[in-house]
Amino acid sequence: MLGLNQKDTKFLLIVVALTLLTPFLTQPFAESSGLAQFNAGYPDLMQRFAIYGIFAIGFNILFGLTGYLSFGHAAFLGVGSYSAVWMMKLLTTNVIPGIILAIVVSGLFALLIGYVSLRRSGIYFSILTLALAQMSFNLAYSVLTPITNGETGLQLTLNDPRILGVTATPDGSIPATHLFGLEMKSSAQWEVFGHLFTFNVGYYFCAVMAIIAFYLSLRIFRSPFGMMLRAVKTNQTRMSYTGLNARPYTLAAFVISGMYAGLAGGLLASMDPLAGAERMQWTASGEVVIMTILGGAGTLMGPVLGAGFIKYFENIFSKINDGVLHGWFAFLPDGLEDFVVFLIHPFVGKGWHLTLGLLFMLVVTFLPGGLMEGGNRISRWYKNRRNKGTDTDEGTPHAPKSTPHVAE
Amino acid sequence: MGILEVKNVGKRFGGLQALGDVNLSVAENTVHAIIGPNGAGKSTLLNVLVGKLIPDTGSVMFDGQSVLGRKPHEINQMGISRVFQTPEIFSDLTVLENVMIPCFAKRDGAYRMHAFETVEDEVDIVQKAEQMLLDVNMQDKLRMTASSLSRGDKRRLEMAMCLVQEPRLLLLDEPTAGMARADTNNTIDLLKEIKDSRDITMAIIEHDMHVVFSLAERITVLAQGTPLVEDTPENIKGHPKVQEAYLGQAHG
Amino acid sequence: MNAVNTSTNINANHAATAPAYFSVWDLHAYYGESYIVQGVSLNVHEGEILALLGRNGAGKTSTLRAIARLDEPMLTHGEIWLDHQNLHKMKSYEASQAGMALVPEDRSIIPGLTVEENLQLAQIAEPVGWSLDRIYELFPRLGERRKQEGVTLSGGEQQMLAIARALARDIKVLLLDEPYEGLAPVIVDEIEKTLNIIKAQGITTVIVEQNAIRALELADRAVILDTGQVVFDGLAEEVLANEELRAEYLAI
Amino acid sequence: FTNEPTGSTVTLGFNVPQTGAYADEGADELRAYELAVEHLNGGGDGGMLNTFSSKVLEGNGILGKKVEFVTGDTQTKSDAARASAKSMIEKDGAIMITGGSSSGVAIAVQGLCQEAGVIFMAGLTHSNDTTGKDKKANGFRHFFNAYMSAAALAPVLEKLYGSDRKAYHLTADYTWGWTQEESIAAATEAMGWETVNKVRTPLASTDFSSYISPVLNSGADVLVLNHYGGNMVNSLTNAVQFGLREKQVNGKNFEIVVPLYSRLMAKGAGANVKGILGSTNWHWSLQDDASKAFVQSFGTKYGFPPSQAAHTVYCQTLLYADAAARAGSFNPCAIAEALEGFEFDGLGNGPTLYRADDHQCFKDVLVVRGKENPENEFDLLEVVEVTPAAQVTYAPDHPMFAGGALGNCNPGA
Amino acid sequence: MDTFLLQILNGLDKGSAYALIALGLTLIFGTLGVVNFAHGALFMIGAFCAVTLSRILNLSYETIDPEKKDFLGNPAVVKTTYVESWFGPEAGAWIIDWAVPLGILFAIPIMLLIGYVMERGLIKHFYKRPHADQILVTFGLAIVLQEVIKYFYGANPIPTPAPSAFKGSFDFGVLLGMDPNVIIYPYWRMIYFTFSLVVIGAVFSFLQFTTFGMVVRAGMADRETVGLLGINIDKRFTIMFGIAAAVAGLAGVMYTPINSPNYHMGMDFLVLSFVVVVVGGMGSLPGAVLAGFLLGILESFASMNWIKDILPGIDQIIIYLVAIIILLTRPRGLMGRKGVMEE
Ligand SMILES: Nc1ncnc2c1ncn2[C@@H]1O[C@H](COP(=O)(O)OP(=O)(O)OP(=O)(O)O)[C@@H](O)[C@H]1O
Ligand SMILES: Nc1ncnc2c1ncn2[C@@H]1O[C@H](COP(=O)(O)OP(=O)(O)OP(=O)(O)O)[C@@H](O)[C@H]1O
Ligand SMILES: [Mg+2]
Ligand SMILES: [Mg+2]
Repeated sequence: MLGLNQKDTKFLLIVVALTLLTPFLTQPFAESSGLAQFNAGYPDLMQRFAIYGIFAIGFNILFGLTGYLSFGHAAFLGVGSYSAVWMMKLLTTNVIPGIILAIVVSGLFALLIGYVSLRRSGIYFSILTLALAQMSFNLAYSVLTPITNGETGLQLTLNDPRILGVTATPDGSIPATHLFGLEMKSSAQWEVFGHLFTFNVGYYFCAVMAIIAFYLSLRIFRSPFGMMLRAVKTNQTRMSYTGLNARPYTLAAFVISGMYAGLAGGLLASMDPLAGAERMQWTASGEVVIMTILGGAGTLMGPVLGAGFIKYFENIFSKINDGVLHGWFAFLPDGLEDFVVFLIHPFVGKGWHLTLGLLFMLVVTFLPGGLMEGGNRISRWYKNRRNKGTDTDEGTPHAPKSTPHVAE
Repeated sequence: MGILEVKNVGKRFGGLQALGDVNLSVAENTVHAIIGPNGAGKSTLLNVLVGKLIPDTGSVMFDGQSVLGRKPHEINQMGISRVFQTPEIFSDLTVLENVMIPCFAKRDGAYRMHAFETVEDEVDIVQKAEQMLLDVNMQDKLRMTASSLSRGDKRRLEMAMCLVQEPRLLLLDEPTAGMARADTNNTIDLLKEIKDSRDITMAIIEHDMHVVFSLAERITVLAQGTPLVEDTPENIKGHPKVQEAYLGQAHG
Repeated sequence: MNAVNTSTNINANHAATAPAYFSVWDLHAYYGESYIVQGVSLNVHEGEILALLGRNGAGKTSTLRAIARLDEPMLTHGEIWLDHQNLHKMKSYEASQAGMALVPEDRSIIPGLTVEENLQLAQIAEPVGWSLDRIYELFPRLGERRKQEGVTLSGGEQQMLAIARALARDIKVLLLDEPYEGLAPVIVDEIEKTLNIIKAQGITTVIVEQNAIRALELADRAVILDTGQVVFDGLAEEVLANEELRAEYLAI
Repeated sequence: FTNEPTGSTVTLGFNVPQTGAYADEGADELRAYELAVEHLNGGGDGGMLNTFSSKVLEGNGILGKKVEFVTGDTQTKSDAARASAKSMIEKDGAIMITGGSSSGVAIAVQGLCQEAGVIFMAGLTHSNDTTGKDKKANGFRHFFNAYMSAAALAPVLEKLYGSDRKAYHLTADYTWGWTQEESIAAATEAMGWETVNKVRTPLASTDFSSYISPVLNSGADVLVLNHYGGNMVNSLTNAVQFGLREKQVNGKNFEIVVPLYSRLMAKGAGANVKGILGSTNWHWSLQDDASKAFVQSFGTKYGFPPSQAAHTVYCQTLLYADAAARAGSFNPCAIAEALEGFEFDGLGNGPTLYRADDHQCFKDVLVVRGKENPENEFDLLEVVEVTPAAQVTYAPDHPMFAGGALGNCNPGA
Repeated sequence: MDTFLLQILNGLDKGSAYALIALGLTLIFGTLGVVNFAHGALFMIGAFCAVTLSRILNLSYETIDPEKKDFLGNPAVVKTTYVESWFGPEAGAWIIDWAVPLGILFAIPIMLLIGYVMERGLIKHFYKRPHADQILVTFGLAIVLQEVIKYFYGANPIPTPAPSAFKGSFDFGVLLGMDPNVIIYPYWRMIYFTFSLVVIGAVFSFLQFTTFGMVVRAGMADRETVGLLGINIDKRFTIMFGIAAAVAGLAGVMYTPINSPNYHMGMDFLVLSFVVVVVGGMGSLPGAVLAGFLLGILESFASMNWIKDILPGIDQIIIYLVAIIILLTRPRGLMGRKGVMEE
């Protein structure tokens, strides 16, 4: 189906199901329970899962396949956001023109930056992209303020022309972003068994985009083009003596991933019409690198998982304050309660960075292939356990595994 | 007029004249061996031919066109493929993929991208690659990752990658080094068969005289960057200078 | 001794003979999940040369690497004794200090260092062997190129450097992985002479070589491997004499 | 309207920097918020509830509903701050958002609250734009702004340093820095000072030596540092390091001015602040009843005096609660109406007005100076002058604030 | 002319900070092949060693003085430091005043220990892993170190002044026969510059005039072979890491009087120092030092008013701009070696 083989079709269908069911999956705890704090099924975060998932998928096309580690990808996200917001200021708050412009502009920008930085490889390439992106950030923050509105970020105002839309709604506010009239912020809620599920237009719009993005990247991974990109990663010398010019391939991958970033930026602006310069800073570029590695670079699902993981932490763990902790452990005797809260306190709320840092270290140390590897290990373990009963040692080596007298 | 004409090529590395004044003409559809002591400049000469090095002096013509100043991939597209002294393969890819890539390069040129077909859809390319691997006796290793091959297999794989492109000029830098005798013999047979079945010119560097004498129609002996003699295998064998500088007593 | 088919037989033999100067007993080693060395045993007397033969992929390199205590393949079972020291519990640098030297198949010349620095590097850890002067005497070519970066040497020169580097240490056993590969016949002669000099010093040598005839002519004894197991262990002449054996495992 | 509280509780969202350079200010803001919530719910000693001129709050929460709160991390990034605020609104049902410690964040979150239909009570934001060109009907600011700093400082500067001075500005190169520079330059020029140079410094700078070293040779005899946070600490430290304070130029002592001071920053600059003038919104050493009551209850609870950020956000919480109580509703529009033009006293800084035109608060502004001989580790600034509100008030259409429109209040869905 | 001279002075000083951090970074990055995102954190930890020492020296016992009042009006607590009570007020005050220089002695063992623990406990597992994994794990570590410092010391900068003997600045202009105040330069910055030259010199001679440097370079290129030559490369790598950590730490200690240390100062320097190392060329120590000074001086030039008037915002981007130009014109930076981190 859709030019995919059976296994990939199944894979895609699973992804589609997961994406569409996100409002349920992220809301596992009843509203009244203390664990409701861990629910993530509200529109903004779900949108972010999808959007940063797109960003990471795109980044992975470059990094996972070609091995070129760009440290400036956030620049394309930022450019995408600025383009989209400008479209909403000048033309209409319908999100489609904004998103199209975001993809186009960031694609062109990526073409420019890629053309320059792909002249080098390895760390030299990384630093070139970093430098170009940091320049963009610094300029956006100060000198380019007329275009970017500097520190504050570019916002819609009541004075924007919006020639195809309205400058202001009848009740005097800024029109909301919409898809042909369907407002991004409108949601339906469904309460059942104490669980509150929110179905948000914006989220489903992002989700559809994410599925398309995922599908395209699946096709790229399975295509001859994808194979060539992997070849670039392993041996550029052989590549050129085989009659292939690596530059156009890497440049194409760079531009594609830049356009993914632009789409993500455009979507961010469509969900929340603001474009801030921080979106282009090196820390933001570093974030997508980390999402990808954390999830598993070069795998299809990994980057999406990594993106979800980090956004979840940023939004959920940072909100757990001492009050919440006391709420959880109220059942303990007072002294003990205080002690437990005291122990956990440094790791949540304002200490969420600490937990995040520790998790980075743990994941990468013990799961060299990222979260995906964790998943694979679990499924292998599960399969092994199921197989135990039926057929014995299939595929296990017959030889002695280890003997006591060989140390280390 | 040979298909490959090397004229007055010289190359210095710092104080070392790696290639002195090399003149070489390889006739079309022949196997031309280049032998010589270690460090004579044989690999350097190949590096010049494939665009890895730019010579200080001289010219290199392939089929009437100059190769100097062209990028390696352009030279390959002209019809020159090379097997390296230490195997250059795509070590993270499978054996089959390793062979498919040159097929694509041959069919589609330097940068036609197929982003929206699947690899499996390219039936003819898959078939061609599989056939090639069958020819080099690696049909049972199609799905292995190239990095886990033994060294001999890596060499065979690299040769398959070059052969599948059906180059007009095949440059082989010690193709059988480290190969077991049985495989060396297979390789000789394979190269012979290819030579007989299609139009191909080969330049081969080899220290294994058994291989050289079974394949070569002409031999150039290179020593200290300059051709010592160029002649038929029979004459070379008996040439006293060659014996002294290269072959040693065993082959005397 | 005749061709044997199972490793248990060899173990029995091992128990019967006196512990040799250098002995390897029932080695098992893995690359990740793949089981490559499947119970190899060797016994070499002091000053003897042992030829370790077999097809491509038979596991010769892996066996040498396991003996040299490199991380890959991982040794999971077996004992290695050299002059009453047990190497199997050591790391590679400790094994080297105990007198074990490996000349790897890719020669492993260290990039970024000159020829001389490559040699000096070998003389940092105790025990130090030949002086640089003595080495340059044996390999004048290296003396000429002492300031050149090691990796830019030609293949043959690199092989010499790798052997020279081993001699720069005071070694008891030398493991050579395909030392003749890529060398001009004259040089092969020379290296052969060197190996004889080394032998005269009382250094024990294990040589892996595809050029089986030459290796067998040099060696005292021979071991043939197939798929990670010993299929023959005996005198070198025996192999040369035994047509069947040669045809089956060596194709010569 | 958005997030109308239906149960017995009402949730407020405290959105402060918990990571990044302003984390300590954020932490102090959180302490003040918790104290305010405690007081609103009838706990503690009541703090400024006792001195506040409006008496509708009874210590039983707001409109009888117990006050609960959620917290979030702005990371001092507009993006993250908006995400955090959104999660409070969408996930936790917060009816009001407050906090922040930079103008960029305040403006971004204010815009969000306007669109989402909740009230925003700004925390620490000093840029003119917050209630100038970026003002919003749903947003209110208790903090003073750059214009007011300048208006308060100028007379003191004239008194102490004379009217014949040459000033050299170093300005952080972003919107807040620019408005501050514009305000100070205008105010000092008006009293006769000459502006020798205005130099923009990159926000990311940590070492200002190359900007400071040319100052002495420029003919200027006053250096104005339009920097905040880490920038201010570093540039001031560098300036003192270069020995600027000991120099004589044009026959006068060379002086340094830091228009916006905060005690936490002064602490970071250490002994370098001694004798240096600036302005601040509030200081714990003020001796009016309200300030004393606040310092008392904060100090008793936490063991050290509150910062100006803590004071501001405490007031903001009380003012919001009071407005809801007076309006008798949580509807943002009703609350906005109750706050617009509201005059009150008893929250420190003397009689205060929340102006309807731009939602800016007008109250006394403090001119302070780094103390030469601190008595304890908190005693870093001394109040030189309390500039009355009238002197810092400007017309709503003042050019420095022109450009934006308040719009209509948005009660949301 | 005088402004140029002044900016060169400023640039040398900035450059010495860059060079010193980049030096430590490139020791790890260019020789051990590990992309260490925690290097900035080591610099920060060094600075906090000075802070900690000054806190320790300021440890005091409390007495209640009924005469004085604290901010709540209660009787004030008066603190007297132990140092002062042990060594007498004068000597005690001198010791406290000299906390930063003393911090060097304090920091060396601590930084070596941290380097040791970090390498043995974490980094050694990552020598063979891809650079991306190294980035993730060291970035995680950097965050953790940073947060731990924040937990104990807060987020605000902590003033850590130089000894009062080094307060004030020196007037170079007068020395050169110019008017007073034209070219002044703080004493401490001069000390910092000298100090960095000494450290750079020491590291260079250690690597150049001992075989240690060669072994480490060889070990980075091919660990396996170096092991085959009987050398315990792990031990050398650990030492190397310790040295790099100590260099970073000392740079941090000495930097504290220039800018008050805070918990994120390491991150602020991190990106810049990577740029410096790469512009200098991977694997080249002289390159890193050269690039450090070059970028420092160019940054200072870019902050001059007339240049900013012509090119607004140039000082915001100068370092990146120069980096791009250098990397595009010289493929491996100023002095990079071929093949190092190019894949
Ligand atoms: N990049 C380089 N820099 C310096 N010298 C070089 C470089 N490449 C090759 N050389 C030198 O040039 C000479 C010729 O080398 P080349 O590799 O061509 O020899 P070869 O004939 O292929 O030898 P072999 O049969 O041993 O492979 C050698 O002495 C070698 O050291
Ligand atoms: N790194 C590796 N990972 C997995 N398998 C490996 C690896 N290296 C070698 N092998 C496998 O181990 C087997 C033995 O390889 P080895 O290199 O020891 O053979 P060899 O006898 O030295 O062959 P050759 O003569 O070709 O050098 C081969 O089948 C090879 O595919
Ligand atoms: Mg060669
Ligand atoms: Mg081998």
